Amino acid sequence: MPRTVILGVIGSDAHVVGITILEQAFDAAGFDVVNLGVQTSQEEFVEAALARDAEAVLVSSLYGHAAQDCRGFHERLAEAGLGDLTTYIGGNLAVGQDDPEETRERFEAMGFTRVFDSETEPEEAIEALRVDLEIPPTESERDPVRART
Amino acid sequence: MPRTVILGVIGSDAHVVGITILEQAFDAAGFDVVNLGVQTSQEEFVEAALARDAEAVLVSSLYGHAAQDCRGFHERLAEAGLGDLTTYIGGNLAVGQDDPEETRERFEAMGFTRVFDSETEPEEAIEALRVDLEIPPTESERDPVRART
Amino acid sequence: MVRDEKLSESELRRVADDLRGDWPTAEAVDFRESVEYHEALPPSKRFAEVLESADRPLLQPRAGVPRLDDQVRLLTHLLEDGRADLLPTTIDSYTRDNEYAKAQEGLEEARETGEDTLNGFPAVNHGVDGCRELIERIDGPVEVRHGTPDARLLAMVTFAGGFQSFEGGPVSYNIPYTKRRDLAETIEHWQFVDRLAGLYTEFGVRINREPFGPLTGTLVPPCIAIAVMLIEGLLAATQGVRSVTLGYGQVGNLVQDVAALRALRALGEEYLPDEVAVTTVFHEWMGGFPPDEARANGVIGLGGATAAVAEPDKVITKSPQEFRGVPTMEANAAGLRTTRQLIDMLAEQEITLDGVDDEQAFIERSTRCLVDAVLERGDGDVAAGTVRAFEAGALDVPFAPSESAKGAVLPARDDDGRVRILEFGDLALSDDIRETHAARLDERATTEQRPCSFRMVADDVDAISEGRLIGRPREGES
Amino acid sequence: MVRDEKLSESELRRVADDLRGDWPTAEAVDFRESVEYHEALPPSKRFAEVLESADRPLLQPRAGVPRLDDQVRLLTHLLEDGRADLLPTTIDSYTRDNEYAKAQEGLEEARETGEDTLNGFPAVNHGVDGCRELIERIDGPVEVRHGTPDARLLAMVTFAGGFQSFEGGPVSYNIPYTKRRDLAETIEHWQFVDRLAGLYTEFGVRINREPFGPLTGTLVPPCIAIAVMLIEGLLAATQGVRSVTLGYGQVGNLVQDVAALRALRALGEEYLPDEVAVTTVFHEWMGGFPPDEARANGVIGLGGATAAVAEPDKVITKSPQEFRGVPTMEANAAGLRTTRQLIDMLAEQEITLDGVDDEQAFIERSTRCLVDAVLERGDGDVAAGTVRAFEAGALDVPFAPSESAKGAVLPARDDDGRVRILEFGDLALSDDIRETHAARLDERATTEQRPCSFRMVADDVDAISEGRLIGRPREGES
Ligand code: B12
Ligand code: B12
Repeated sequence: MPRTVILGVIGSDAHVVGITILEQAFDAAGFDVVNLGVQTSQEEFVEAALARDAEAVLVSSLYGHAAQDCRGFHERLAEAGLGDLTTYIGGNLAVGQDDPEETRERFEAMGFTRVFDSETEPEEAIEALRVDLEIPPTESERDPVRART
Repeated sequence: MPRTVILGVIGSDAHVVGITILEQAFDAAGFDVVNLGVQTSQEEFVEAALARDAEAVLVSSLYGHAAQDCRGFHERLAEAGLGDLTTYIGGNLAVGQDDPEETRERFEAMGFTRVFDSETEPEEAIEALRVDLEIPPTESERDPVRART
Repeated sequence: MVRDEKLSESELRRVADDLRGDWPTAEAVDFRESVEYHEALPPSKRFAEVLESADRPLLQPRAGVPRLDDQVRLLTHLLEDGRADLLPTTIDSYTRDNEYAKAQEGLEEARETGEDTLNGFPAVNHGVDGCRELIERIDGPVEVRHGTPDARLLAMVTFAGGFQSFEGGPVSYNIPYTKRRDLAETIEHWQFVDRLAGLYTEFGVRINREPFGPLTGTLVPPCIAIAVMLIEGLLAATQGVRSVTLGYGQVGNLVQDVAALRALRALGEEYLPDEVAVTTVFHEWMGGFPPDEARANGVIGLGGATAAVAEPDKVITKSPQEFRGVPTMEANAAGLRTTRQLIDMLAEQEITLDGVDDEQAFIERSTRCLVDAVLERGDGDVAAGTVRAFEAGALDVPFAPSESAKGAVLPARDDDGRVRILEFGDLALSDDIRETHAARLDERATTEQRPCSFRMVADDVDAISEGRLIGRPREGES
Repeated sequence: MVRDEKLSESELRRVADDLRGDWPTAEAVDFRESVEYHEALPPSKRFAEVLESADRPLLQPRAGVPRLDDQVRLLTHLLEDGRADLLPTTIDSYTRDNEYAKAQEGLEEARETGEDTLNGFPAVNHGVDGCRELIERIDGPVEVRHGTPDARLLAMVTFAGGFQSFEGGPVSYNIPYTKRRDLAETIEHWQFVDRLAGLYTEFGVRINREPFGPLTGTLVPPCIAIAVMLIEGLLAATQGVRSVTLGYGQVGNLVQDVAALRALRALGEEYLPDEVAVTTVFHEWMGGFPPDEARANGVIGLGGATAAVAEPDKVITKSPQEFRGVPTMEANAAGLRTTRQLIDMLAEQEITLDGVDDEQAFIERSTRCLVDAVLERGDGDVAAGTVRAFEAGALDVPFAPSESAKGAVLPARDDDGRVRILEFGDLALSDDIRETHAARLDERATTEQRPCSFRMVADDVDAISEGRLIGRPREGES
């Protein structure tokens, strides 16, 4: 049975190309992907996760306002009884030439299970999700997940 | 009466383009230029300065070995009774991406009156020479000498 | 249905009055006084004049930070160290969403923490005085660059604030930039912006308007981009705009890029009324960049070389830090200088490329198909026709996040690296044109021994960031 | 008078034995054992094979530091982070002068202070074992790059040390690199080097030889560079060399550079015996660089673009730090990646430039004039002819520091930026060719409203470092 994951770009961010590629990759890897598209609010993520009984929420943000857009997101998930959900965030998460390590720590502190930068290959996220959702590996996997994530 | 200056590239350095441009510029500015060419030894500089009763010696070095090539040069000049001569050195004076300030200090400590980097326009050197040899400025001058030299 | 008609002055005034309530700084906007303010600006700050009288491609970066002093410092650096000819002020994303309160929050946070918590300059929040201070402290022409579907208040404030150039348009700042904005409404909003620019123009202040050519920046077929440019140019002209800069984003194939820029200029001059001064702008590669500054410099180098051959009036440069995030001002200036060096080394060389004329003819033919389809659907009215054409997918943009576009078009590169169309959806291209696209892509499929598919498109999307132009299958794949 | 004849083995042995006294490390050189050593090297380290079997332009940087461990670190970095295809080991200037004692002093100082007190790797001082350690620790083919007029001992040590490629030649490493070396003697010295390479070749170790194409790097007219390449290729072939890479340094005019590289390849294949595998190498701009890394990247970008169009077998890259001094390894790797990105983005595009064929024909005609003059003066013997041609100025190199060349030729750019000849001296070019040069330069003089003079040449020498190609008079000058 395919596992359901919610995918979307948060806030007023309209960068759609990344999630288009991710959707296709997760789909090809056998997941049931619900793509909410760009400019998705926190509420929409929570509603979709509830409605579709999702096991993971994948948040994308490219334009630099991720921190402001994600404020209170995990509290909202917890209120909806989704406190245990696996949550990933990826993209260009800060404005400017940030220190990737600091950025990762900041978003982990906000509650995200894993934090990915914009160099992430879809395969890395897929492999991470297999680990986190305890899905047995299939032949289709290619790159091992990076050590640091 | 034109003032005589000796020009040459020291050591085994063969970079000739810079002194070709300098020769032409000094000549146009009214100096009597004795161009010794590339791969000129310390002895040859001293001999030419003596023989031509020069007022300044202009040493060029591009290839990075200037420090080794100039070791003892000012001592040799002093021995020949040319201790008061105005001496300039210019070009790429160290190997690698050096700190220009440090390089300048090093060569000043070796006895050079002025030290020029490879961004030097010929006009800057001409103007400096006018100051050091107390030559009244003519209309032909263009750029004022840089403050730091 | 929205129509391509000139807004009356009373309508303009009514809307302007309505907008005044949206944010406190709007109160300070006074048209007459602003015209006088513009008249007093020195020639070096008159955007349209500087651009239209240039005898070589002018360079302009993108740049915007939240705080005023920082923005002055940034633009001064780009002017002095980058030798930019034209300057930008890039607006933050909240302002683009008309979320002035959020922008205010970000601005205050920026002021407190000293960090750039916004991805641009919130001009509405800075208000007329803030904008004027910026204009006064910068010795060059400055343009507002943004991505705002409803930019009416932004235009009111920034025009009053002394800016003489304004990027965007109802299609180019809707379709690639937002999800749920209604296209007809966006056209109305931009009619206001254009009418306001037109009014300034009538009062002697020629505001330059620049439709955003690159659209989604990702493998946009030239005919689509140019069709949108013509539509927005026509809409602007109707409202009295007399200085229009049509844009195009580099696709990376030298011949196709040169051909597209020539087609853009030729069709722009043909379609737009004679009283409009048409200029062109070339955007260095707008898609995903390599995650490596050295390789990014290679991409910028190709952009500069292309600009040198095509000779647009303006070039929007990228920085080597494009991949990672908003660049430092040093990196931004570096992108300018790398581009300048290439253009100036190539400028005086006569470079004539084989195949440009054919490709240009093909692009022009395709663009005419699209624009004709728009006009037909609007019974001659470009505004109504645009709405209907997008509804029907007769006009469409690849990777469009907007619900106002079908988003059915899929582009892919052919064996020569030119961007062609793989999936047309209902795009209004004639059969013979479609066949040409299909034939070129079949050649590639044969070369690669794999079918044309989304895999190919995805590979093309990543190709430049991975160091090549065409997304060939990697070893072991097919 | 020196003649283009194959050195006998006994003569080779005699000279080799003489040279053994020059520096202690020479003792360890053993030809037979060295052949075995080479035979055991993996295919990835066989320079000629890697180069000749490549299906795209291979990239190679310049790099040399005094200490062995540092050199390994440097080359490893260029391989891994720069993705260099071929590696260099650049030799220091004292070694080039056969001043092994001074090089030793520098090496020891480097070891003590940790600073790079030499501008290259003193291979003779490191000896056979040192060289072999280097070859073993580097996973790629490595070439000796230097500038040594008398490179006999260097060749003995480095060939025995496992290097399979050796840059230079009697003209190209004399005329631009030194003042007082006698050309006839230098030819004899290089006959030794080539014969040694030829002997290795006969024993199955195909040593690649690469005449240095850029000469003085400063506005060298293509016909002069190519004539020297053909001469050195012929001399090497006589001694049994079977892998020759002919070089050319970018002048910055795209059409002229592409034409020159094509002429180089065509004439190389025509003039050199069939049994010689001819490849070509393109050097990114060898003259003065801009004192700014961003603008330097523009120069490198144009180099990469030119290489992509001309498709030489190999490209020698520059770094953005070229102006200031020997680059850091990071900057060196950056130059490689910028070049790679440009080449790979352009590689699959069909780019055909107008005017290349005409320029190529002109270059070929001019080159034939020069080579014919050489052969005539030598009564068919290229060695004797070269000496006489240089003596007479029938062959000459601009900005040559060497007393063996007249140095009477002065180049300048024409209105299109192509390098032409302003002063011919006694250069053996026919009248009609001279007239073409003169006519092109007259056009420029007219454009600039100033006479052709050394001022023009000096302006051209500075032009690229100042951000342009042609040294147009600055405001207020003429
Ligand atoms: C194309 C593009 C645009 C297009 C977008 C079209 C569209 N609707 O999609 C246009 C031109 C419209 C645009 C607009 C803007 N952009 Co933009 N854009 C880009 C650009 C050049 C490429 C993005 C892209 O498509 N990459 C290709 C895809 C495949 O990669 P990706 O998006 O990175 O996604 C991959 C990974 O990041 C990762 N990933 C992403 N999300 C997630 C989530 C999870 C859970 C995981 C595991 C992985 C993951 O996997 C993806 C697939 O491989 C980037 C810079 C770059 N990367 O080169 C700038 C960039 C993202 N944009 C930027 C900005 C600021 C903007 C604007 C605000 C305009 C401006 N100020 O200049 C507006 C924003 C408008 C809005 N409301 O969103 C900045 C962000 C700055 C920052 N964070 O510091 C960037 C980095 C450029 C820059 N250097 O300034 N942009
Ligand atoms: C052309 C060139 C060559 C040509 C020279 C041809 C010739 N015979 O002249 C060739 C290819 C042969 C060559 C060889 C070598 N070169 Co070379 N070369 C250059 C290059 C690219 C340009 C030099 C030039 O002609 N500039 C144009 C002229 C007009 O400017 P200029 O020489 O700088 O001179 C001006 C100023 O410096 C100043 N100036 C100079 N001297 C003086 C003196 C005084 C008193 C004053 C006031 C001013 C002044 O005024 C001059 C006129 O404006 C430079 C890098 C660069 N600058 O871009 C490297 C460079 C100088 N070369 C270098 C090296 C190392 C070499 C070699 C050792 C080879 C190698 N390892 O790669 C050999 C040396 C051979 C030898 N024995 O000398 C290095 C020096 C490294 C360092 N210092 O750290 C440089 C910096 C390249 C680099 N980044 O590695 N080179």
